Amino acid sequence: MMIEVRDLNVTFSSGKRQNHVVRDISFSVARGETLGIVGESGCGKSTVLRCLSGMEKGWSGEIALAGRTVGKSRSLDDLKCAQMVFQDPYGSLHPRHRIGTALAEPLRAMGRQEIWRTVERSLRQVGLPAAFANRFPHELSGGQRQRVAIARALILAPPILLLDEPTSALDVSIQAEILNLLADQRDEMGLTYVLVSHDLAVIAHMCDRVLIMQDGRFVDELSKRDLQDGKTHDDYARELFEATFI
Amino acid sequence: MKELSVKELARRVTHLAVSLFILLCVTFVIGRILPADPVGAIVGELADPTAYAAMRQKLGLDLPIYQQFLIYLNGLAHGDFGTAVLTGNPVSSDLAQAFPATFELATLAILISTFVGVPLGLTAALFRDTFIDKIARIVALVGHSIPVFWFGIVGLVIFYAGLNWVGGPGRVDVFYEGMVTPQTGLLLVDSLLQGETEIFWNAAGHIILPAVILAYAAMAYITRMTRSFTLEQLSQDYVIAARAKGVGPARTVIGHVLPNIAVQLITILAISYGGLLEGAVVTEIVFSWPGIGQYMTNALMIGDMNAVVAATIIIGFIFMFLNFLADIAYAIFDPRTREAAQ
Amino acid sequence: MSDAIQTDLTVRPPSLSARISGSTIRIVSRLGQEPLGMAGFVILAVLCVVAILAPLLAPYDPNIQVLSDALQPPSAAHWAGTDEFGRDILSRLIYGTRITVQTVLSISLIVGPIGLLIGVVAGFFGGRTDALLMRATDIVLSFPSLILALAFAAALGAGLTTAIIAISLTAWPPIARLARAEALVVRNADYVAAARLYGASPLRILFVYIAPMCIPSVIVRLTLNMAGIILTAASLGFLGLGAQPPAPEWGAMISSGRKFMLDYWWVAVMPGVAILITSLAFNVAGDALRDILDPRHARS
Amino acid sequence: ATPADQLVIGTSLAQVLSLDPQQATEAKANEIMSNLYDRLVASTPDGKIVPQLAESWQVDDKGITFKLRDATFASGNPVTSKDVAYSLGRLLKLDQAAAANLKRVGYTKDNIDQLVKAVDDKTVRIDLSGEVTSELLLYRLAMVVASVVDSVEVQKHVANDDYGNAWLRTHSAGSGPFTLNRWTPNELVILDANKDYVSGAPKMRRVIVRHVPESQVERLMLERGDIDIASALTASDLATFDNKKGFEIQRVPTGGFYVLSMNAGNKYLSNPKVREAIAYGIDYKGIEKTIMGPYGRARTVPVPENFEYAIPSPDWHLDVAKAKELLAEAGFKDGFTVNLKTIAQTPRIDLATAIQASLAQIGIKVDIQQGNGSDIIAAHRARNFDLLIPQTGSYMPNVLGAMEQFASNPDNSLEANNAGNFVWRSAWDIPELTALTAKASLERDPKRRGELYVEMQKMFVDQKPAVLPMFERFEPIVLNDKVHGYVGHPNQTTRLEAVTKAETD
Amino acid sequence: MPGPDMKPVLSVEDLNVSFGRNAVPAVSHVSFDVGRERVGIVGESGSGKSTTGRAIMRLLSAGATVSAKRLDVDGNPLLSLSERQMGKIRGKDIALIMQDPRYSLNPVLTVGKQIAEAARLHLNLRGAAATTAAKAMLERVRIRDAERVMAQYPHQISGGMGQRVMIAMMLLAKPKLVIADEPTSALDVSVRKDVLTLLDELVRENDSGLLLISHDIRMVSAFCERIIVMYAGRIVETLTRLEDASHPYTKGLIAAMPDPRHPVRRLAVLDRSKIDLERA
Ligand SMILES: Nc1ncnc2c1ncn2[C@@H]1O[C@H](COP(=O)(O)OP(=O)(O)OP(=O)(O)O)[C@@H](O)[C@H]1O
Ligand SMILES: Nc1ncnc2c1ncn2[C@@H]1O[C@H](COP(=O)(O)OP(=O)(O)OP(=O)(O)O)[C@@H](O)[C@H]1O
Ligand SMILES: [Mg+2]
Ligand SMILES: [Mg+2]
Ligand code: NI
Repeated sequence: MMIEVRDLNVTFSSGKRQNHVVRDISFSVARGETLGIVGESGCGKSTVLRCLSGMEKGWSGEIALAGRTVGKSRSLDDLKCAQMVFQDPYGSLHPRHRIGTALAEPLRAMGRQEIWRTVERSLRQVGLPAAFANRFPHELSGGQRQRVAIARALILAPPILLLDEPTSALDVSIQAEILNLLADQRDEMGLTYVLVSHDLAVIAHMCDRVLIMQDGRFVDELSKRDLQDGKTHDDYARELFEATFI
Repeated sequence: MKELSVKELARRVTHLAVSLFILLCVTFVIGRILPADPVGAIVGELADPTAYAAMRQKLGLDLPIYQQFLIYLNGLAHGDFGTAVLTGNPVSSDLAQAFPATFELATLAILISTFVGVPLGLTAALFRDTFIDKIARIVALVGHSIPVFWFGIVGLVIFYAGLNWVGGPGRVDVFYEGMVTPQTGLLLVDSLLQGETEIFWNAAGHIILPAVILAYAAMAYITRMTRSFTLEQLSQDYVIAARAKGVGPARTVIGHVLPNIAVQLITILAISYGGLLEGAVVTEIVFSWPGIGQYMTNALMIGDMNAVVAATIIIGFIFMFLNFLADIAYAIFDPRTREAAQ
Repeated sequence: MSDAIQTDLTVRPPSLSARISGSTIRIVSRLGQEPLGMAGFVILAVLCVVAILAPLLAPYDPNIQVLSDALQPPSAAHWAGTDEFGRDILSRLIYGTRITVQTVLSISLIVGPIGLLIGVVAGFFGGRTDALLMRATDIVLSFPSLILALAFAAALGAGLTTAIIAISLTAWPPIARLARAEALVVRNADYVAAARLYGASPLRILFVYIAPMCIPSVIVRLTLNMAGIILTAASLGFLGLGAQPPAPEWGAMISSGRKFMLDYWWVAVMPGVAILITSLAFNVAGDALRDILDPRHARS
Repeated sequence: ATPADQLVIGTSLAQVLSLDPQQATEAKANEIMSNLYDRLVASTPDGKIVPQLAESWQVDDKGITFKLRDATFASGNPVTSKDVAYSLGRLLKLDQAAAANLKRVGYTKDNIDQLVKAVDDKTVRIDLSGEVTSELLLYRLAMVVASVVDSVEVQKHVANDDYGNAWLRTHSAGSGPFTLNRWTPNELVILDANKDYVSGAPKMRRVIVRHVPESQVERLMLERGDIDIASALTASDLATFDNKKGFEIQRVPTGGFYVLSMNAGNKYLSNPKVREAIAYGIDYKGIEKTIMGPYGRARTVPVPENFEYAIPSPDWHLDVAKAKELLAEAGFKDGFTVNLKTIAQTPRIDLATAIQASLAQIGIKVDIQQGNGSDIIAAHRARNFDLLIPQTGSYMPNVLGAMEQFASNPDNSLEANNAGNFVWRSAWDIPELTALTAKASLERDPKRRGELYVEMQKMFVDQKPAVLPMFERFEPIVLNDKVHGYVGHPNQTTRLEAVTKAETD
Repeated sequence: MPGPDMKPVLSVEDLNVSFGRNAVPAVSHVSFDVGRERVGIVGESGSGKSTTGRAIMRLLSAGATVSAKRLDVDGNPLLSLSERQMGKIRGKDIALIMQDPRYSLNPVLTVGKQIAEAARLHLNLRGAAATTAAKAMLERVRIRDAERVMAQYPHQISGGMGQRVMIAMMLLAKPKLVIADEPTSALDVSVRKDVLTLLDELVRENDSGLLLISHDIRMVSAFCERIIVMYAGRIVETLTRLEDASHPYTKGLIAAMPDPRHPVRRLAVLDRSKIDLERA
């Protein structure tokens, strides 16, 4: 198993009111598998991803990535296991760093050599010309930016990629390009994905298995087959399903 | 998010107290290590060393600084700010006299600059990049770029010496000097309270020019901040929605934008007000205005540290208190933060 | 993708000069659309040139006193008239640009980095650090600034350096607050989260990611503050605590000129006009810079 | 406009720290106090001693016996010899700068009670200390410090053995023509007429002294008629009232000087040649014309020209070549750098700037350090300066009164710490001149004394003074024509009881 | 119910919009009519959909240049109206529903006040009457407990409710034309349908025209009688059924959408160069 999560709980305590956002979640993802998580806004999807990536410190439970149990603060090696792609391509690149710098940063942080060659290669990998290294993010379109973000996540060659609504800020036509790119990379490098989205169509297209989340819990699990057949086991999942395909 | 609960309030009050205490320490230390020499000022230039030493001892300046500080704190705990070298009076009574003069002036000034500056800023934003905007901006900038003392003297030449529209320097004509017994210390208020309308109008004639000049200097900041806040709001969706609903431009600005920037404006006004209270020194000198700025400057000149420390603390307190009020205004006026409190 | 992939181009870290020229070109081209802002920058540039070339431009020695020529009105010989010591006001103004430029530069160089550092550290680390730094900021902010300046002048002896230190001491808190507010926003940005994920150290995040985002608004704010700083320096001059005679500091010139305002208007008006133009230029340039550098304003 | 029965004076009150006559020495305070208190004797503006509280006095070898006239204090208490003795005792026992003038001639807090005696209610006997002649003593008794205070009233307000000082600073207890109604520091002083004044109630119901720190503003107020008398105007503002209809300028001499103090402890300035070079490096005439105006007259001997026995000024004038030559002779051909400290006030700051410019021509680079009053005074007292511009005053119109503080320094050692002595502060060691001065002050024979006076001045000049008088100091004031009977007094003891105001002129 | 009305509510002919001085036009040569029907505009981001909508409202920023042969709402030539007259028409004859209720409602005014303002402006109601009208309208958009909601601030209500409030506010004066610019894209999937149905219902009830702007071609096709497809500021085709799509852009758009019922390994990608070629 590439990812194993057991009894994950997250509680935000803001003031008097405690906010139990993720409740007793357990799941696992096999190597090469793509797991989708859907649910309405605020149900805790991103929080789960943030726990996996290590951005969220306030969780309890057990998380193992690529076979090693990880704690709340991650070592550089832990970080290398999983990288993340964010929703907003406009916010995930530093506006004053050139693309080349943005891609070189992870390599520098990890103390790698041959930085610029790697940068060049990874730009090609996501279908961008090497000359883009000298551009600023604002000189790129949204889709191109998301490519750069994916390149940056992949440049450290992590086995796991966490995708938080990677296409919801993009047009359908661009979305198709990005989804294709993601699928290609997965197949080429044998990556494991966890994809969060509220767009069931995207999830269904990409994922082998879908978890449906409501109020911090998983209420349903659907296989690719189920999705094609429109089969659900839970009322909420049914509702969601119908709303998507009006 | 800022919340306004009792606990939060208590926390803020302690913060205020701690800040004030640190301010006190810093001022005291600065005051005591200054080379300015209050002893020389008291005993006079020709005094001989024994008289000098005796006075030094009398003022307690021969003690180590920490002892002086403890003595000072002890006095403070009993509500005693010490005695001012400058006047021989308790500092507190001096301040009680000087502060209202500044307070009256600064308050009038902030009122004027608010009632001119905010509408000007709103108008400038509404007619962005038009002639009106440019004029508003230059008018405000000129106030910001010309020294107050220059304006003060030119103002006196024109409106006092030339046109005789306003009273001269000082708070009131000499004829009326001492005819109002201070109650609040605010001459405008006291004269009204005592039914001396003649004095009221005379005092109003005296205060209007310095107040307008101070207000003009402060207006630049208020206008430009109002303009920039408004512009920021004007690009918001809710403004477009309001316009789509059929709300006219003026109404949009007054009814929709103004409530949104009110809290930010309050902060700006609080800062400006604090600045006016402390920064009126030069105006006070030009207009012979017996306020706290002049008092403090004179005290500093002769090294009268009791007076300086006390005045600094008062001003620091007001400044912090205004900020504190502005923060509370956030909690009270902004529904988003008010919600968080419940 | 429509762009052809150019294989022969190797990726190299962009050189510093290329970066600087790149952004300069961008700023200048944007400025072209703002004539007023452009005018501001031109005036400031002229100011710098005048400061550098002062000895060549000034018709007289700024400190030579010709007591018999005191208080002459503007004329062909003295374009801006003479002051009470018979010194040529124009020459003094020209040399005064040096002091102004020096004051403004040194204050910016002190206040900018200090304010930026304190603000960014407070905003980024948050918690206790934030509370502590912001408390300190509040205290300094609530300190009557002119008084602090006076106290410093009294302690260190009056002079330009003292005035600069004193003004700097009271001028950083607003910058720090601004930088902090900015840092608070930036630290939650996705690119900072990403940087954490690939293991960038907190210091690196602070200096490479967060600080650069705060610099434009700090610069803008500094430019806008310049007018105020020139005036504060003038006020210190009014109280005799600014530059010492015979330095042709504009504020000191105005404040000694005020003694003759009623009869010899040019003595105070000439430096006044110089201050006015300079601070207008700073303000206008600052506004333009804001529109260019600050995305929140550019959006509208 | 000002009310017809009130006199309004505009001036700067920034230096007024006390209105206790046995404490305050500041000029503006003196002007005020001299109207609140009477003294045994007074001096007229032209320097004669006239009776005030004493109706007559008898001089003998050992001292003076005064006969008091029937007067009452504003409180209603009669003025008695006890009050006189108390006041003089109080002066020396408080031991502030005000006491300096009497201490210098041998009156101390220890011997004052023996030397001043109340013979009966209306008779006071003051014995000579042995260091002063009776004539000079009378001048000292005419000073404000010798004001007679109401001992009964003052003793009511004694706290912590302060001789009522804390109270008297802000109140009045005198028998003068006015009483203190209110003093708000840096705002105004209000004096009310004392209706029961022994020589009749003053003409003005009230005198208001208003603090107007800005000269230009004060000038506007005077032009508009919102003040009747303006003092502390700048030279250029004064000039605008020259021959202006409706106004009159009075140029009141003070007997004092604007002085360039040089620290003889400085390695350059200890050299008399250097001091002489500096004396040749100042453009007295130019400065007089453009900066001092009515405030000063070039004069390099510390005795006003019109005094009896005054010698003409030496030939010091701006002579760059000569000054450079002197510097070269002293071994400082390439010049040197010194600081110049001064209070940031006109005309002294302008004076400093002008001196800086002309000394630069002879190769001396001067750094001006301006400061507020107290730090400059402190630096002066601590000998912590190279050059400094103080100003002096005088209390009696003769050579000794003018020159005393320039010509006496009994012990120049640092340990003596005689910071009250003007010459000591400049570390200028002048034993012969000091002895000569002491001798002159004890000489009773007027002719012989006159010779000594001339000798003193010559010796002063010969020694290339480290306390270089530059300009005789005047206090010019401008009066509205309506004001009559105001005669400015050289020793800041201008009395206002006879001042009247007339609508028509 | 649909069907060609004699008089179109909105009639646009040759609408051109450009920003700045010499920028490429954001909208060029756009012509269409809207009767008392539902018309959708689709297209990718930046294709000029919102600009078209706002140009009709005359709500574009001062920097925009708008020109048209005709821009009539209910026979009123909008472009020749003064700003004052335009103010009377906005909200009364034409309404605009914006994308995100979180930003398009004034955060510091209560919901009730904001709706009542519309009543005051267009129904000439004062005080309590305006409040009553607002409450009635809130009930019509099926908000329970309208009284309570009226006193709440926008941040205190959910996105779906916010959008209903927006609809209530805008439809209060029964405008003849409703422009809805992505009315549901900020909302959760589960409430999208409700909001859309409600909007549809009210528009039918008022017998108004609806111009629905969205990038979701499927959603639009489910709701609208006609679909206008925009690309780079131009109308590339007008459809009544998705299946009729003939333009490569439209077809590309449809193909690019993942459809779980018909899974594909790779999604079809728009070939822009070909479209641009075709356009030229
Ligand atoms: N740092 C935080 N502090 C307090 N509460 C938080 C924090 N981050 C998230 N939450 C709360 O946790 C809940 C789940 O948030 P999360 O971002 O995981 O939702 P989501 O499913 O990703 O929603 P969306 O689809 O809108 O992205 C929300 O109610 C949110 O308000
Ligand atoms: N205020 C403006 N100033 C300059 N250009 C603008 C402005 N508003 C829109 N544009 C430009 O006009 C074009 C059309 O924009 P518009 O917002 O109408 O697109 P849209 O179809 O609504 O896109 P989306 O689906 O992203 O909302 C875009 O290229 C945009 O950059
Ligand atoms: Mg999320
Ligand atoms: Mg849009
Ligand atoms: Ni491309």
